[in-house]
Amino acid sequence: MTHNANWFLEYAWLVPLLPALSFVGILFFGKRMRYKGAELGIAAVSLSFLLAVCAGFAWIQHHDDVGYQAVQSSTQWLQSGGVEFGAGVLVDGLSVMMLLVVTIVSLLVHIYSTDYVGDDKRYTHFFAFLSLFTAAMLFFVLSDNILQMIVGWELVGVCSFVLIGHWWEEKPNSDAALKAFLTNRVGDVGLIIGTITLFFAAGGGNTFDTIKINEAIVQGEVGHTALVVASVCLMAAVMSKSGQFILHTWLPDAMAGPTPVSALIHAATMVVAGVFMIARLYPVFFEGMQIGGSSINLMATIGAVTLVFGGLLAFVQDDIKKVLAYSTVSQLGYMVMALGVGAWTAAVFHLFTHAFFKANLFLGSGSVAHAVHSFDMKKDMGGMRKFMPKTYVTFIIGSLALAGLFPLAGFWSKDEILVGTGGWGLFGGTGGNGAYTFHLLMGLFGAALTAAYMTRCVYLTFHGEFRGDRSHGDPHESGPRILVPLYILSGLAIVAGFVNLPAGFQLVGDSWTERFGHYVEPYKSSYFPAIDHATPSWSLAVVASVVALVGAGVAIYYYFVKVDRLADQTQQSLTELPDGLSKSNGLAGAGHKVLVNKYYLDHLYEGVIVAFTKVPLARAAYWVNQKVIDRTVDAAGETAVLVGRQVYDVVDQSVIDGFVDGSGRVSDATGEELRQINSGKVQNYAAILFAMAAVLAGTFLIIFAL
Amino acid sequence: MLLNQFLLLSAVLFCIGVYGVLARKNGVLVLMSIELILNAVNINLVAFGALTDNVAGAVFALFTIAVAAAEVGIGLAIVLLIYRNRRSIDLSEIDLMKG
Amino acid sequence: MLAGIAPLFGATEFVRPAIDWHAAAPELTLLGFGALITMIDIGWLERARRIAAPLTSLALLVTLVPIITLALDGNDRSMFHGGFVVDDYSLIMKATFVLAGYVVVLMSTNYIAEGDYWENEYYGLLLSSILGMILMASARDLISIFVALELLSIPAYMLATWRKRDLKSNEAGLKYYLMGVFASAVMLYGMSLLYGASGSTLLVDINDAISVATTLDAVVVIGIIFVVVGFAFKVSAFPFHTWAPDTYEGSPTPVTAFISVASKAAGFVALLNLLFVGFLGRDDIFEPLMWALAAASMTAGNLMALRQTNIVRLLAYSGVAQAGYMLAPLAVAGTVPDKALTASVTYLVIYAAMNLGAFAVVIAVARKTRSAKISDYRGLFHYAPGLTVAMTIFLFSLAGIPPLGGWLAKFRVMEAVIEADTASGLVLGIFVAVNSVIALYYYARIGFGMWAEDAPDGDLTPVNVPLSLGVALTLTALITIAMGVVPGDVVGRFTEVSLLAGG
Amino acid sequence: METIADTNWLLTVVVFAPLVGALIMVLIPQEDEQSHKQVALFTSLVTLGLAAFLLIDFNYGDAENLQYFVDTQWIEVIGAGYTIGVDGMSLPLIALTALIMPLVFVYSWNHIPEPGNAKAFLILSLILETGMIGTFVAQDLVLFFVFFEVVLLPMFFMIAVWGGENRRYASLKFFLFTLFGSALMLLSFLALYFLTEADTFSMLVLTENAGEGITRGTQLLVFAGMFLGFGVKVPMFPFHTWLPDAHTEAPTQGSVILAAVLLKLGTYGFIRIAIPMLPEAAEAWAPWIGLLAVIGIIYGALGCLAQTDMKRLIAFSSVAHMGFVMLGIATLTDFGINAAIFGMVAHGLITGMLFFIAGSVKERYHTLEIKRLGGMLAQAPRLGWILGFVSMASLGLPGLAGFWGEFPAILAAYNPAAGVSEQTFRVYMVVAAVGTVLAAGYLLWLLQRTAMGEPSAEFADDPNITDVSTTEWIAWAPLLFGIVLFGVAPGLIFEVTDPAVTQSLDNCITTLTGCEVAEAAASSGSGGG
Repeated sequence: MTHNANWFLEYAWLVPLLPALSFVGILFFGKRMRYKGAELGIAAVSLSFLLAVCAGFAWIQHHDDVGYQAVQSSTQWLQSGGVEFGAGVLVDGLSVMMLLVVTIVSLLVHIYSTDYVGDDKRYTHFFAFLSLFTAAMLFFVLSDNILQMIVGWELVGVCSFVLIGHWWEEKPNSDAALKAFLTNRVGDVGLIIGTITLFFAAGGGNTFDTIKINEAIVQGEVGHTALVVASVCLMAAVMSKSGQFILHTWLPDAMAGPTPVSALIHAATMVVAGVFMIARLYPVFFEGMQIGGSSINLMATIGAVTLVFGGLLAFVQDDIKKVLAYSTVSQLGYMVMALGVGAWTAAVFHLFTHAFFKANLFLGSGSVAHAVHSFDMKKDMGGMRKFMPKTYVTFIIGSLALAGLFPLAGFWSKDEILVGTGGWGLFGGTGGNGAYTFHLLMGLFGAALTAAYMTRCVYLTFHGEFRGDRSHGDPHESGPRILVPLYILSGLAIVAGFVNLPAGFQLVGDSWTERFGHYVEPYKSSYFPAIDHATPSWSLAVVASVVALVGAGVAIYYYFVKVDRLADQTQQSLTELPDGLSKSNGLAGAGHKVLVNKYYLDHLYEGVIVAFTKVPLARAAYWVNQKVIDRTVDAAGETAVLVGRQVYDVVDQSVIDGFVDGSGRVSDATGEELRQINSGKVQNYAAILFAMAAVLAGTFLIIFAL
Repeated sequence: MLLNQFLLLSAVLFCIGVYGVLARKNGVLVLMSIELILNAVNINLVAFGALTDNVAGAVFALFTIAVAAAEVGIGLAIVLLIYRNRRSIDLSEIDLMKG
Repeated sequence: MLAGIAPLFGATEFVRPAIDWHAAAPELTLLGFGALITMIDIGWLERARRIAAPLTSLALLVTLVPIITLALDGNDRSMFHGGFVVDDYSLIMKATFVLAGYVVVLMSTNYIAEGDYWENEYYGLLLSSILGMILMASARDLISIFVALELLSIPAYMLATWRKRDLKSNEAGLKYYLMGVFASAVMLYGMSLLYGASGSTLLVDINDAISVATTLDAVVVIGIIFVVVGFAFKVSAFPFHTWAPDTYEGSPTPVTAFISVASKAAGFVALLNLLFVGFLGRDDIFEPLMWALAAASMTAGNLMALRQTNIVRLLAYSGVAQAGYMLAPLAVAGTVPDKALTASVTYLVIYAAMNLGAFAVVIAVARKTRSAKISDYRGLFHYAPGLTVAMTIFLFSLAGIPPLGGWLAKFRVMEAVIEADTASGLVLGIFVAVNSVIALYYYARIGFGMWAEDAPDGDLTPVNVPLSLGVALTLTALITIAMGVVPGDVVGRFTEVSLLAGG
Repeated sequence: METIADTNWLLTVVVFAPLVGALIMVLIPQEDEQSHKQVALFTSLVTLGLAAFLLIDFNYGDAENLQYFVDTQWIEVIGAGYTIGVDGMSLPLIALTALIMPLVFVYSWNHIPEPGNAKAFLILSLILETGMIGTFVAQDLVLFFVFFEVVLLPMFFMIAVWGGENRRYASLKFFLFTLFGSALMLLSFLALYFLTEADTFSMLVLTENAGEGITRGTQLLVFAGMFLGFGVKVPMFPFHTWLPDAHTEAPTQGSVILAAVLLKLGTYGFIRIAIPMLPEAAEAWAPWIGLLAVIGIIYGALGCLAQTDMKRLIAFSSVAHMGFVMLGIATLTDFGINAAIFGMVAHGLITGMLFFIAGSVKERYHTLEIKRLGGMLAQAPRLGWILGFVSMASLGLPGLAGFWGEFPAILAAYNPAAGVSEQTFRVYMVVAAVGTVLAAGYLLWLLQRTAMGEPSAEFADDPNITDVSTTEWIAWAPLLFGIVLFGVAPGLIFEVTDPAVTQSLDNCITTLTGCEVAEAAASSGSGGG
């Protein structure tokens, strides 16, 4: 680095500014440009990426020089009630890491999209919003105060809304967009209230500054009740944004958007905003959820439930993107669980690696879908290995990384999470912030699930015979603008894990271990809680790998051996074994014959694992998901509309308006009655006159004279 | 001489007049009833004037008499007009306008 | 009886009372012109037709001169032991009557000339009625009040019956006449009782006498009530308003305007004189009485107006409600006499302008439609935008919408009743507030019809507005607006009045 | 009071310039529509120019004090003065009014609603402008009242003459409701006049006095009168029913003015008059105002969900949005009231814009029935996107103006003024936050039904359905720009309002704590002018 290192840290706000300018530029001039605006977006994001890389090096240098001291530069934004609200950037390891992740994935997605949505009628518009999203996400991660975070948080939500609804002609797409936005809005209630609570409770009151708030909490100046309220409320926001059980239902629906969007927004970046927020405001949660002292807390439990639930759901999807979506839900569950058990670095590290391999998988699925014009694995795919070998390789790498197999990126980060639970006390793994054994078990189960469903996905997509429509010729491999990003991402999926080799990893020197944690975790800085780090454990790593392999193995056996063989026998491209319990048709009968004649393992698999896991558990989970949780969301909406109707019809139109109109009618009627006085007969008039005079005289006489 | 006698006479006249105004259908009779009321007033005025040894009452009465004459003149003219146009002076039939 | 009177005649040498000619100049001027017109009528008969209206206008304008000189002079004057008083209050009321009369003449000019009516007598009678009114403004004595009342009423009876062959006009006159005479008879009876209780016809003396509770309380109570009833008839307060809609409907419209404005104002002037000079000591009687009349008038008037289909009848009922507003300050006259008087006078002056204006529009529109149905006002905006704007100004001024004059009037009324700081005052204030809203409904409905609906039969021929009527409209509209926008200069200087007790 | 002597005339000119234009137009014959449009636009532009000069010339360092202060006698007999001045609280609203009107006239260039007659329509609009600006500068209760009411008539006719099918009912309802409120308000003003020792209508003096010498019970009553008067105008639940009717029936321009400026008269009254003059009563009423405000938020949103008519939906959304403004006011904190003023401006820009869009939709589709619309993004993409953008702004998206009205109001509710129940307001806070979800619900639902999807068969090939026209662009661009500008740089407004709000509340608090600092208050409270 020849530049003054701090320049890149202090001017980090340029990183979001460039894509923001690109958004404006594309919006107003995009259509008139040669490449319809895409070039502007790519140029801006490339520059941002370069700046982010420079900022990364600058941070390392800065960190080496002065230790973990965040660089904050802010200015006054507004002033109200005598309180000044700042706006600025907070650059530390966490935000620099996010800058890198966002810009690189965004850049690759930009490039990928030039091909993928190349003939879309709203091409320019698509790039404009990609730029805006990138800007908003970068703005979000650089925020030095929560108010600004809210702004970024909502802006990425809007971009998500617009991009999910990119093909708004179809009602399901716009429905999905609405659902995503509204579900997030529900979480935002928590965000707003949590933020406000922190505003008044922390930092001596009246500040949104994250560092000040964190410092105040670390120093124990903030009341516990306020922190409980704040952390629970913010957790609601996290649940909606990061797709945690039970607010996750929007995320699979969000797959209605174009695939690059799914890769960028709904896998790599936006959905981890919740995770990022927990990481950023970790003291709030650490104290509020009492992560340090207990072995069960809301956050860890939500994470654990989500990771298993998401994994189960991924089993029963036919749409390749939905598999990946539920997989994302599951992986986000890992991250939240990690944060919940106090394994901060593990969570952030998993966020880092997941971004690459999940983006890789999504883009890979897009590449396949681009070829067959469908996402349905069962109907329109199968045997794609033959048509798209390059995509196949990248997809396999991504799958292995996701499954957590050594030595790919997922292995390292997932292993750290499992270690971080502190539940592995048996063979030397120690420490952490408590013995979260339940969470460890859930994590292991999730690992097996992950390997299994990815095996299924790979088989259905790439193996067997092609089941799609061949009338337009065979599918063919995608072009370079799709493949190059896939290569880069799969490369990253391989190597990303090496940046944080566990401490005590004997194959390399100590100076190569825990680099990521060293530079990213604000450990021992003034605004970070005192957490305990767990010690890595060889035994756990081995066990986890075995579990994953078993999961994969079972699925491989089922699909690659049994289904494949049956397919050969029946000369059909099968997607699963016919139901062994049913003999009502020929195919089922054949399947049954195969089944009863095979190994004990069959029985184990059929009878125990498949019968127990896949069929009842996954299907039950799916049933709950679709019929209960999803219905709840829909029903909430429908109820609101219904209540609205009722309120409007009954209260507004009948009661209030009725009262108003009624008083009018009463006045009218009274007027009509009073008119009878004027009978037209002059002597009646005279009688009234005299009678009233007499009545008045009489009354007053009684009052005064008597 | 008791004041009360005059006042009572006046009150009785007043009441008769009011009754006439309210009850008679014939326009002319109504006019005459009004004259009765006015005369009740005159009796009052003169009686009070005498009682308090004050000329104003009598003067007032004179004015009343003069004005009453004018009033009745107009009244008769109107009744006559109505008779010409309607061939009737039954007040209870005159209700073209009401409400 | 005679024995009592005779010594008076014998004992005292008749001394001609000192006459302040300047003070009596307005009345004398008007009297002179009235006599002149009558003479010309007698002498020239039909030939006098052409000059009758201009001459009457001239008469009224000339009458303004002494009123102005008296105002400039500024001294309060008093004659006949206080029976005739010239003070700033009486001057502003006289000016109002004369100007109102002038506007009525402007409104009548073409109406009377084009209808087959007697003209010379019409103007003669109009002048004598106005003479009665300006006399009323100065009257501080039961006798002069009575005489003034009859002087202004009797010509009005005849004017109401002016369309001789029209049954409605006959009926209007008859009803007006019978009710008027009956009411004044009742009032006279009350006056006689008051005279009996106090031994004087001078209002100041009456006040002195009745302020002290005596054994004659019952007589005083009945006296006050009967007198008030007589004038409640005149101002058409509920429930003594019954004649008003019928008479308004049947009379020639300019006469209606005259009755509804000038005659009503005269009734108020008499009431003010009586209450503030004669009965002020007995606010325990008249305050509740006025409260009841005010509340009943505004509420009932407004409610009855809601269902009217004839604009003149509607204005009649709105007039009942307006009378209620004007009576409202009198309900606190004992507590805050100055404020109450000012409020009433302000209201009267502004009411005169806006109500006359409204009738001017009615006359103008009737020139085309030959009807006074509210439904005939639909779509007026499309063929007579000027008239529509004028009517809008008048109606919403009547409703009390700023910045039109009516709001100031209502404001002052509210001010007075609230300043009294009594519960009853406050409740009356709320009555005024609520009633303003009810009233708005029917005013706005006309406004809506004029502006927003289509003309019946799509007849869009414009209305021909003669010059004099146009002048009347412009004059009243300008005054109405000016009273609301810059009342400081128009009203403030004149209505901050005190009522001279006389003597 | 020291004054900036040179430019004191400025405010008077700003107020009455539109009226001068209207008078000139009276003289131009009705047939010459083009001249009318030109004169009206020119007049409003002059006013805007003057307002812009005001914005530049305004001494921001002294925003808490009245500037351009004029105090002369007006109606001596009732003690009413022609007292005008502008401080940080009113400046943004004056600017908003001056901005909206030219846009309305631009829009009117080829959108004179049925049954035509540009002359009358434009004259009424100009009178409206005078009334609205006048209300914001008036510093005398009577003057305030008069301007407040001047607005009524033109609006009534705008709805009555140029309105939709049911205009008669709507216009009368609007008129009666507002008049009812203002009649009671007038009673309260009078009561203030007589109950304070000063016997004055001067807002400055009454604000300084801050209800001193009035018993608590009376204060509560007087406040209730104002509450009704201003509350009807806002409109607060349950006095809101005139609003949807008025909006639905009013012509586009009328709706825009109504939403953008007229509703603010009520909330402005609360912060300028009701609260500073009767702080003790305000404190007692605050929980009830807050309650009605949050009911309004939820109720308005539910009402929106039940609507089938686009314009009516937008109208109901006003009830909800003004609920946020009122919630901010009810907290009686500087945060809250700042938020309220911001919310007023933001709502003016956003909802004004929404009504413009509704007008254009009506013009193209001849219906606003949500069911029948659809696919606007396909047929008129710019119009559709603008609708989407403004919907986002309306639902309080951070980064756009709407957010800064909502969020700080919710924030303020966490910690209301001393003496106001914290628990109660925290509940309100949560309810209001839930209201934001509903807001997103109905707006996105509207967006989905009207803009997304395929155009319905009925309109698929309708040549009438064109994209945004030039006049529309000219009329809308400033609003759209304002929505972004204030969303990105909210400080522009907060910094102007903050000093004035803080001072006005300081004065209340001083009075509440019973400090006898009349002298100090007199010198600081009435400074500037």
